[in-house]
Amino acid sequence: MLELANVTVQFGGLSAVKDVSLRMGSDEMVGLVGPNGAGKTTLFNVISGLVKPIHGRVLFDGVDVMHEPDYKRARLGLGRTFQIPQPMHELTVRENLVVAQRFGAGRVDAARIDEILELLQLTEQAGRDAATGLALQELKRLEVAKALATEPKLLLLDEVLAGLETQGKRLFMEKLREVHARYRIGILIIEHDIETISSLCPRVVVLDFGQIIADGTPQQVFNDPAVIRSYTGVEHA
Amino acid sequence: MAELILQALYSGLLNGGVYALMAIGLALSFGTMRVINLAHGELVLLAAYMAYVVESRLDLSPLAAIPLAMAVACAGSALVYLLVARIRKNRELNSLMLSFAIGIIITNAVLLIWSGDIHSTGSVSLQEAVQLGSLYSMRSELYGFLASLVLVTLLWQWLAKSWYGRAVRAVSSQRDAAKLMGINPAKTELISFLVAGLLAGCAGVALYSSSVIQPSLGHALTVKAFIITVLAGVGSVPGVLAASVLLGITEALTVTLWSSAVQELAGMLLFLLVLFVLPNGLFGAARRRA
Amino acid sequence: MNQRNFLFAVLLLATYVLVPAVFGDNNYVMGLIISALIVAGIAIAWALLGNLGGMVSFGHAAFFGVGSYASALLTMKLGWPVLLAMPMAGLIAVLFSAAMLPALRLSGPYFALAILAYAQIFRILATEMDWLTQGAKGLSRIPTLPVLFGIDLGSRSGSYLVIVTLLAAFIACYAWVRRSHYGTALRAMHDSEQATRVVGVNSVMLKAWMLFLSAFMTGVIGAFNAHTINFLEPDYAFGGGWSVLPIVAAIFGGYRTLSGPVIGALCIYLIDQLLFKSLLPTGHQIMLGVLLAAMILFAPDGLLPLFRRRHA
Amino acid sequence: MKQRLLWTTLAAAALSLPTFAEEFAVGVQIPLTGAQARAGTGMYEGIQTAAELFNKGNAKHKIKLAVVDDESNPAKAVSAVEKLAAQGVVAFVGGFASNIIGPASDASNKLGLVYMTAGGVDNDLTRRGYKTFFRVNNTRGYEKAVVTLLGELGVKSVSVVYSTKEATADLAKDLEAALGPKGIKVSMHAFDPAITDFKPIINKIKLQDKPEVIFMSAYENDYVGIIRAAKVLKPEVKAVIGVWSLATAKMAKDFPDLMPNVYGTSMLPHPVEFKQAEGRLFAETYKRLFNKEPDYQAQFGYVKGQLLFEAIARSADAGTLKKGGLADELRKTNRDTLIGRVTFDASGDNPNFQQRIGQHQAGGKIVIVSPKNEASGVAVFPGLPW
Repeated sequence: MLELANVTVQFGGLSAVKDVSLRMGSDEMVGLVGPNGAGKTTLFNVISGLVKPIHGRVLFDGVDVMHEPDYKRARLGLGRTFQIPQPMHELTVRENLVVAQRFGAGRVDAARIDEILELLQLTEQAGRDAATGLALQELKRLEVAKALATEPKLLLLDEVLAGLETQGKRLFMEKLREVHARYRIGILIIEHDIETISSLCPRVVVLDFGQIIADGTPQQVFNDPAVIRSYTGVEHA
Repeated sequence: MAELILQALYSGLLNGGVYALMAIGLALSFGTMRVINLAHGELVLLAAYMAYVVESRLDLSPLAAIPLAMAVACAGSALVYLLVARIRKNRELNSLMLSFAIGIIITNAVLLIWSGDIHSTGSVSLQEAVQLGSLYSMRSELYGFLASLVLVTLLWQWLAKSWYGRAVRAVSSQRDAAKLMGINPAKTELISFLVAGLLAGCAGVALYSSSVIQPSLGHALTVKAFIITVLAGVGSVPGVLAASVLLGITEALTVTLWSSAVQELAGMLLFLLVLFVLPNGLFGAARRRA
Repeated sequence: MNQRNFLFAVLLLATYVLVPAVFGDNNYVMGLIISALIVAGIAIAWALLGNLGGMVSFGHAAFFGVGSYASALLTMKLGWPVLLAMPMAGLIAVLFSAAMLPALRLSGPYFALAILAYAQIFRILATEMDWLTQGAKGLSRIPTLPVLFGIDLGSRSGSYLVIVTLLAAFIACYAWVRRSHYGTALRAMHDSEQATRVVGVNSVMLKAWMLFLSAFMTGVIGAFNAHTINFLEPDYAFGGGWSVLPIVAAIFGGYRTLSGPVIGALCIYLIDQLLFKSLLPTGHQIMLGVLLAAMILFAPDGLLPLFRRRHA
Repeated sequence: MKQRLLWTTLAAAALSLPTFAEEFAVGVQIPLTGAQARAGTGMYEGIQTAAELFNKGNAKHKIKLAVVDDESNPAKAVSAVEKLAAQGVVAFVGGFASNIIGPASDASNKLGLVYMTAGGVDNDLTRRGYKTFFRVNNTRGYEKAVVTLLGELGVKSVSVVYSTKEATADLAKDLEAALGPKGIKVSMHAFDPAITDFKPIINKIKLQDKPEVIFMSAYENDYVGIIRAAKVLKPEVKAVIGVWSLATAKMAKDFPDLMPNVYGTSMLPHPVEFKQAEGRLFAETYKRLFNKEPDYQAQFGYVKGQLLFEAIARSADAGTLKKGGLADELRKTNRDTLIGRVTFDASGDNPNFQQRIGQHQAGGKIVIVSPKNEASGVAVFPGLPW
């Protein structure tokens, strides 16, 4: 359902993403890994329309979305989160979800919002001011909740698990599996921790220096010498 | 026709010099604090009235008023800074409104003290015609332009070389990082406002010496200075001079080639064009404005 | 009926009945109130753009001037009835505001001064296009408001009813937008535009709508003013006062509240004209400057929230 | 200060009154702040002088002035008229610019009260056909004065530099229309009131138009800019002519090296040499009240005040004042004044009005040089400030 074809992004003459092509199906859960600065977030920005590639195409549900602006892509079913949570300021947690649902999904359905709040354990916090009243973990859950409220077909999760302690991380992983199963949506998730990603995703894509260097099951990928080199930094040292 | 255009270019160039004196203070305080001092034009006007006072009361050349004009404009600028720095909430809007209110106060204070009459220098030597080949100007305009060149160069060097200058630049690009480097942003900002005041003082004297002042002029000066700041882009001192000259020349050429009734129109259109097409200004460091 | 609604009903009744009944014979006081309400109308439109759209404008005189010229010309040259020309003038102001769409990308002071530039450009155009606007000479003998259902809307009391009705409609419209999901999304956009866009909000479009709505309101108020003062010239119609006074009023009353701009306009205008003017015949605006500066320093949310806080 | 002076004089006058004098309040709506403050203040001083003189010379009737500043704003002018009407004034005198006089006199007409003015020269004002509206001067009078001067000087070509303000643009366009048929070559240069550097315009005049005369339809700040630019570029013209607020003692004093030989409209020479006793009395009283020489604004203020006050007295004597007879009484006016003969036609205009032209001459003097029969001296022509 998502197809990237030869996507290349340049920032001031430097290629952040080089000729990346990738396909993923509508019910897949794919991990995107790679060292810092490998171009993972940039790729997300290309998919969600925040960054324009100098060439390449992005197809979603078989439709070329290259010329669709960011908000239209959200309406088409591309939900995303940010690495540093970006709650909507001056709004309560519930209002955050209402706006996301009203504009992203084009409808108002309080029951579904309650469901999402419940699922992400934000029911208690629903009335709090989103920007000032939440702890980091709650903010990360709100990121996912907002994206879910737009009723996406594909969820792009940018390091939602980073920074959580083991217990919290396990809990969150369960939630993600539940989301994936209940709403039958594709998930593309950026994550650093190899263990986490291996247990969560049946398929892993590795990005380094803006290029895909491996794509397969966690088993295959993490045994790939190229991946090991890039992760241990032998070549870079 | 060629002679007309040459003279227009020359007039525009000299006018641009005085514009630069007015604009550079605004650009500096905007650069460091991200605050547009909407009372800047009124400070320039206040300085101009100091020149008037010195000339009419003490019977001295307006040039002798430069120290007084600088002192008054500096004090005013520092006051604006100290008040604006007190604002905690919604700083962008409230600092605009506060400095605007100060502008209203200055304008009306000038009206109350000196009434609505027009004033300009009576000095014969300043008004004398100076001829360079086939190009003409008033002596005061030439002085103003030269003073502008010197001051802009000095400021540029100061910002580039001195410790304070580097601090000013550091604060304007990364306030928080500057703090970590041991720079006191408040002090740096105050210094930039003081320097803005000094320049406004010179601009006021130049204004009084080459054109006519009246109490309601301040607001128009602020707007012109802001237009130049936008044209120049944030963070470039020579850019301000270049943008000022560009505006001066655009205005003069509009009069020559079209009509003086639309001179202001040309300036405004230039402003909008640059704003929309080159969001970083003509000479600004790359930085998104939207 | 709860207490709030009851209070509201009393207030409405007093506004519509009591004020004309008490001051109706005094053209001077009614004139002052109408002038204050004209400022209030622009202040509401300004606050709507500022509060919901997050955009501070320094050039609402642009819409005011366009609205007033549009309505004057429609009635004088095309013979339109005044009450039809007024809303049309609002739409024409919207049309002109469309020229400002590129400015929506700009933030803060850049937007504010870009709009100011538009006001200047429109003023110069109105001066230069004398085949249409009679240039600097201006338009005089603009038709007054008509007689409707036996009420002479051109009289002071009649004009009062018209402007009060306009203001009530504006406030109702403002309140509706603010309460709607659009209002919520607009609120969110101020400090987190990107986060709002990626959940599907077309932020530029929403801002554009606020600009249009604000321009429409200001244009209609401009038209109303043209038909009450019966005279226009470019320097007057596009004068800086129409941009400045409403800002002062809105900030004074509290620009994030619904009634703040109206209360602010009434306070500022009436205090200035009745008190400051008699204390300080020349340069009494200095007091306005002092008042505005003091408000921003000591009560940046305006009079209304300050008052509420005291009584909370 | 001025106000206190007025009050002291009024109080002194009141003390010396016979007790049965009837007092009439006259409303003065005039700009004392804002863009037209300078002119408005001068005119107000003239009106005060007229009231002072009227009260001294008239035992039976007293005039009391009630003034409201219109802040150069039409809505506030209307408010002022309504406020004064509520205070019971019998008529209005005042206004300066046409755009403010228009709405203000609309309001006074609605109230059925006489509105007497001297500032607004726009022809549309008298086209309204109000019975209550009276005006002692008009654009036509300025235009006639300039046309007469150019005729007397034998000028064949003129470049008109004018501000895109109402009165200045109006006069410039009327002049263009009047001079064309006389075979005088006219070139027009409009400028935005905000501009300060006139060299590009003057250079166009110097190199392209090459006229005999530069005519300025503008205000003080523009005059200074234009003449300075002309002094720098020195176009080969024979005279520099302006209109209002130019041939004044103040300009001679403030800009001594810009003014020599410059022409401008002026009813009075300077130092004031009044031929009639009335003029001398006016100048003396004005000087006593305000401690300065009267200028032309004061003079217009004086004349419009004087004519109105006299008509009020006549109407009160005839017992028609309360019955709306003031307008009829005012329309009967036919007398010589400091600005020449004044009568009013059906629309309230003064068809006799013609400005005079003064020239700044040696020793800071202003000499009336046109029309010939009113002249107090001979024009220096060609004569330039450089």
